[in-house]
Amino acid sequence: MNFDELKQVVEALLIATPEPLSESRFLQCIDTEIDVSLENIIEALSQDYQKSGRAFEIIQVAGGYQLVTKEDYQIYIKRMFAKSSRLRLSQAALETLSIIAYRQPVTRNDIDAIRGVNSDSPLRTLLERKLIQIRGRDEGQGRALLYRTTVEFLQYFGLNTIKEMPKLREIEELIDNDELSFV
Amino acid sequence: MNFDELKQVVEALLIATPEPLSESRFLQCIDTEIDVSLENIIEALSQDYQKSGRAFEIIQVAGGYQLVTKEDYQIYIKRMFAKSSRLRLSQAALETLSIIAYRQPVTRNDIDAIRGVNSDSPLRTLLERKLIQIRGRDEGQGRALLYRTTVEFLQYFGLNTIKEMPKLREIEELIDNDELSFV
Amino acid sequence: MSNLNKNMYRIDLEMFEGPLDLMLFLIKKDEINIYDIPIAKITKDFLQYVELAKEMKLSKAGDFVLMAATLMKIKVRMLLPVEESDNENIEDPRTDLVNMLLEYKRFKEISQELEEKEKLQGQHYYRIPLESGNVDITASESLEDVQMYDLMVTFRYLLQNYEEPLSHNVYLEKVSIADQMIFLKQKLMLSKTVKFSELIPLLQSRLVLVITFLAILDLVKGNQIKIKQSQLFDELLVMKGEKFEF
Repeated sequence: MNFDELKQVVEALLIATPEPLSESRFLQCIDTEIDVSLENIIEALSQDYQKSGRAFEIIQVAGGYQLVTKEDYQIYIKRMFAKSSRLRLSQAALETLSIIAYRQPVTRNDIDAIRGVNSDSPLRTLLERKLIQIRGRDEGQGRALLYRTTVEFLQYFGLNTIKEMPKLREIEELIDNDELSFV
Repeated sequence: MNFDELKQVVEALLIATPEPLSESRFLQCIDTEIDVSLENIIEALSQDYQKSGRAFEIIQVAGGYQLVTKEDYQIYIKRMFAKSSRLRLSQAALETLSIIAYRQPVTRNDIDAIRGVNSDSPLRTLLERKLIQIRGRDEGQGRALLYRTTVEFLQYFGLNTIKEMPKLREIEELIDNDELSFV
Repeated sequence: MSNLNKNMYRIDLEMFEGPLDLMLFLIKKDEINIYDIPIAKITKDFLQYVELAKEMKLSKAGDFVLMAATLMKIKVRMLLPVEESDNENIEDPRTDLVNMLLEYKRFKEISQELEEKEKLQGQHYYRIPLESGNVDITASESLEDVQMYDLMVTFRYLLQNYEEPLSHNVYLEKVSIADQMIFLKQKLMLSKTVKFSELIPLLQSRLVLVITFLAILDLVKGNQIKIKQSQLFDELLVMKGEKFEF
């Protein structure tokens, strides 16, 4: 396969995939030796799209590449989805998700303890939206169910890996420079 | 909006929706008077795609237009879906799998009784996917075959043993917490 | 509580995620040093909100009451005399509370950053491919990603609609129209629309297929279900009707 053919295959895969296309999955699909990386092909495609003024672009997310519409068109697409428009997450769901992202795998009790309130309802929302998953049980007594984030979580927030999460501030930092102004 | 801008909007809409884009839905999205038809815009886009050798094309289906990959790339896309890390099951297969997971070892008759329908076809699918296996026979008369989940099942759901499956009580806690608190 | 006070605290309590959130608000409002929280004052302030929460019958009221109890316990312990000799080893009774507040605050900050990311990423729409594109992937498959939660919810649904048989090993071969009406309704409880073509492989025999079809006609007549077809020879879609009952 020459470079142009490879570009077309990658494009077809991007159009057809509901999940990010990673280098390894791409190599499984073409099933032959090539001397360019997926990154090179993606770069070339991105340039094509830019030059020809396409309404979409390729982003790097959740360890792979995905095709998304450019932000300029969100107003039109929103109207198309008017009735089933995407609901933003509640404050409770965002707090719960932050804790799971950093403490995973984590039990419901641990989440409740940090939030100071019962988290059943946000947990249910997050499970239904597939942003978190139930993964095994705690070793400790009680053997509580453990929660983790999913690939959809990374996609939803545009993160490439969990390491791209905003940094959790050290407690000392919280005290030193804070809008809370602990006089 | 000039013609080029309209083309981009249509392209963005086609990328974002899996359902056919109809003339009426398109007009709702742009929310302004225009003097070209969707058909004209689609034609122009199709020509663009053909000229620039894109791996996708626009097809006309019941009630509108859809963006699909060209047939030439079927083989790669098939491989991609085969290697998908996600488990996609029909409702019937999901129901059958949930019964086996919770009631194992279980006979086909028991599964049918709970589902209220014959489960041959989903059982076959689950066997093919190696999520379930046939092991042993029922003690009772009839000595029916017994179905169980497999090691692959445990791996996919991140369980060490089948005992780690969430208990019914834990499900209720999560799902009906609000209602239960009234009792 | 006096009317004046009520007005002072007319802040929607729902806007606080919980007692820790409210505590952080009070600390910020009064520019309190978090390492030297004036427990008596903050307990008093906090209790006024709790009273309001009780009046409003908030679901979170219990969590607020619990925190109030903790505050009062700390207050009492701060009043107890400390023995001179133990002075160095004695922990400030507020330490646990301070740590909880700081820990919660760390995650609250993160959740605000996540909210920003959500907004940003929400401007882009992912390409959502057709179920299987124009690629021939085993048609009956590929619905949605299945996770443990789906298994749990599905099993629970099934059990709710199923009565355990009292005696075992009795299997009637007969299928009645009434049975198939229940079967159809069960399907509609699980998904909004059901394709008729998806039902066919679930039916054991041609006889059952005919009976199921009669059940559909019966339910349509009673307005319990609706049938839609976008055009001739297109997929038959079954969905709940106006008088759907289960």
